[in-house]
Amino acid sequence: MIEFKVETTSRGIGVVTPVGRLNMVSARRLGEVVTELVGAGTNRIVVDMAQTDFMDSSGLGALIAGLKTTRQAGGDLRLACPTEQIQTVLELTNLNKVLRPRPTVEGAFDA
Amino acid sequence: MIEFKVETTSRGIGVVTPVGRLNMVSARRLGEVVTELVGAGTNRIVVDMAQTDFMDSSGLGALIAGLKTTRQAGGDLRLACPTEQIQTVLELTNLNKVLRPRPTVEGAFDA
Amino acid sequence: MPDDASVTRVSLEAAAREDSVDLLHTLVASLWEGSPDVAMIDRIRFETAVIEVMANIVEHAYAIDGEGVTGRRFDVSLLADPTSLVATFADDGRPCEIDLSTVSMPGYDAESGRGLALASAAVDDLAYHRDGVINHWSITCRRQP
Amino acid sequence: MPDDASVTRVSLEAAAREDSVDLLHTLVASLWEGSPDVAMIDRIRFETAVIEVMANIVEHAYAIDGEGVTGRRFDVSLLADPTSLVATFADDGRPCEIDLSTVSMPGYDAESGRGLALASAAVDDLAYHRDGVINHWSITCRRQP
Ligand SMILES: Nc1ncnc2c1ncn2[C@@H]1O[C@H](COP(=O)(O)OP(=O)(O)O)[C@@H](O)[C@H]1O
Ligand SMILES: Nc1ncnc2c1ncn2[C@@H]1O[C@H](COP(=O)(O)OP(=O)(O)O)[C@@H](O)[C@H]1O
Repeated sequence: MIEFKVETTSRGIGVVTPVGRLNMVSARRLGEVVTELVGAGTNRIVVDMAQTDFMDSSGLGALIAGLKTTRQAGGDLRLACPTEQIQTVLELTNLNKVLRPRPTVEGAFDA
Repeated sequence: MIEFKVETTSRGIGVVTPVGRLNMVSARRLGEVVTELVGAGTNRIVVDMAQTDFMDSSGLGALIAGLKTTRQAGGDLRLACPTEQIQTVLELTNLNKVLRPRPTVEGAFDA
Repeated sequence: MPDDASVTRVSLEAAAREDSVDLLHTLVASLWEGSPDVAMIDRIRFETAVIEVMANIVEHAYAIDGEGVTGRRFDVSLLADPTSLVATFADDGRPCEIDLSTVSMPGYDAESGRGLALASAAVDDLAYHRDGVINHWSITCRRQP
Repeated sequence: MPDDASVTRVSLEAAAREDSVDLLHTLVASLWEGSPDVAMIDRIRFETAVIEVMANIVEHAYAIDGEGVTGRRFDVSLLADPTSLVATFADDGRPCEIDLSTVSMPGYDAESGRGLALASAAVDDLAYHRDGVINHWSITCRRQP
């Protein structure tokens, strides 16, 4: 039910696009993808949520883990383009400040 | 649950592609599409079934009606690229002779 | 809850309308998600019969009601176990006046009348009975070994 | 069959496994097909809570069983009527030892522990009780007028 697309931009930013649902099965794999990118030297990562149909609390957990992994390496993890379900989940869990969603993937590291 | 794509080839053959399910709701619209094409002078029609996920007996009825409409106008209606469900339905209803499926849209009127 | 880990049952109660057919397709999809080992040919046979019976309920059992009448209901339960696929329908529409044992495929140029013949040909058993004011349909498909 | 034309109920009995979560998403989709007028925000609140409870059942109620144990089952029933959305779950797993009234959202850097707090925050009511060897969860979401 999920596929992860991974790209690195010319500015050295990793873009991870989960396509499908981010739940207890797929959240683990998101954690692995982030760890691999950081291990390969990419410590600024955008997670593009435009095609993530649904996210549950384990998806949130994987995003928080990814935030810590990137920050420990001197980088950061940012969310872009959340769907309405994902915005709702961020609000209900009070994580919309720490995982403040950005309107575009391109501009996610501009401020 | 359905969309019909309609094209006319350079050889003057109408190609109708039902995308989705052909059932009691959508079968009527297939009948209308065929009637419109024949009314506009296109009496050779291929129905490309490659993207038709499912067909029930009303879909079959619409194909038979289309076959009659095109033949009355001196043309013919041919099926191409049926999925396994559609092949099964054609066999179970003994219509695989009168609606003999062709392997390609391009070659559907070659023999 | 049944004991067997390899049994999946999904069911549905809803208004009997034309778009109930699409709803039932989605329900069938959830049956396959719960029982992913069912062979493609068995899925095809079962879903074809299930959708024909649903269409019959919407078309015939409610046909006389006309536009103004609402509130007609049906329920359906779909079961997959290691040996068979079973569907049971109930609805409060008009009785079915057709004898399933005499249903046959119409001629090749017929534009309708194939629904129950196709359902019956697709599966191992198709049965109907009326109990009080309720129509009951059941479909059984033995899975390939 | 209930009388009200605008009630849809779908239900499911299956093995409690990780992929039951995907199956339940499909079942929720069939609920919306049967009740297409449910507002997006109510769909989101309800589906979010339903999936969290399902994940809790798979993760906690069966956690102690280990790899070799199979046969754990659950059932769930989802209902949409004009005023509310209701889900009821039953499973034969271990009892839930958490007091829902004290569930709170963990700190922002926690990597887990948000499941039931999120479910509870999403809907109007989340309840649990144990009856004999069966766990019962229920979720109620009042629809926006
Ligand atoms: N539930 C029913 N009640 C009364 N007559 C029916 C019923 N179902 C089918 N019939 C009649 O039996 C014939 C075959 O119907 P069926 O197999 O459902 O095909 P179709 O849906 O194309 O009419 C038709 O003449 C139809 O009117
Ligand atoms: N069904 C349960 N039985 C026992 N403990 C539970 C149960 N559900 C949750 N807990 C405990 O309550 C806390 C919060 O759990 P939960 O909200 O489900 O989040 P998570 O799924 O991320 O652990 C955890 O410490 C968990 O171990």
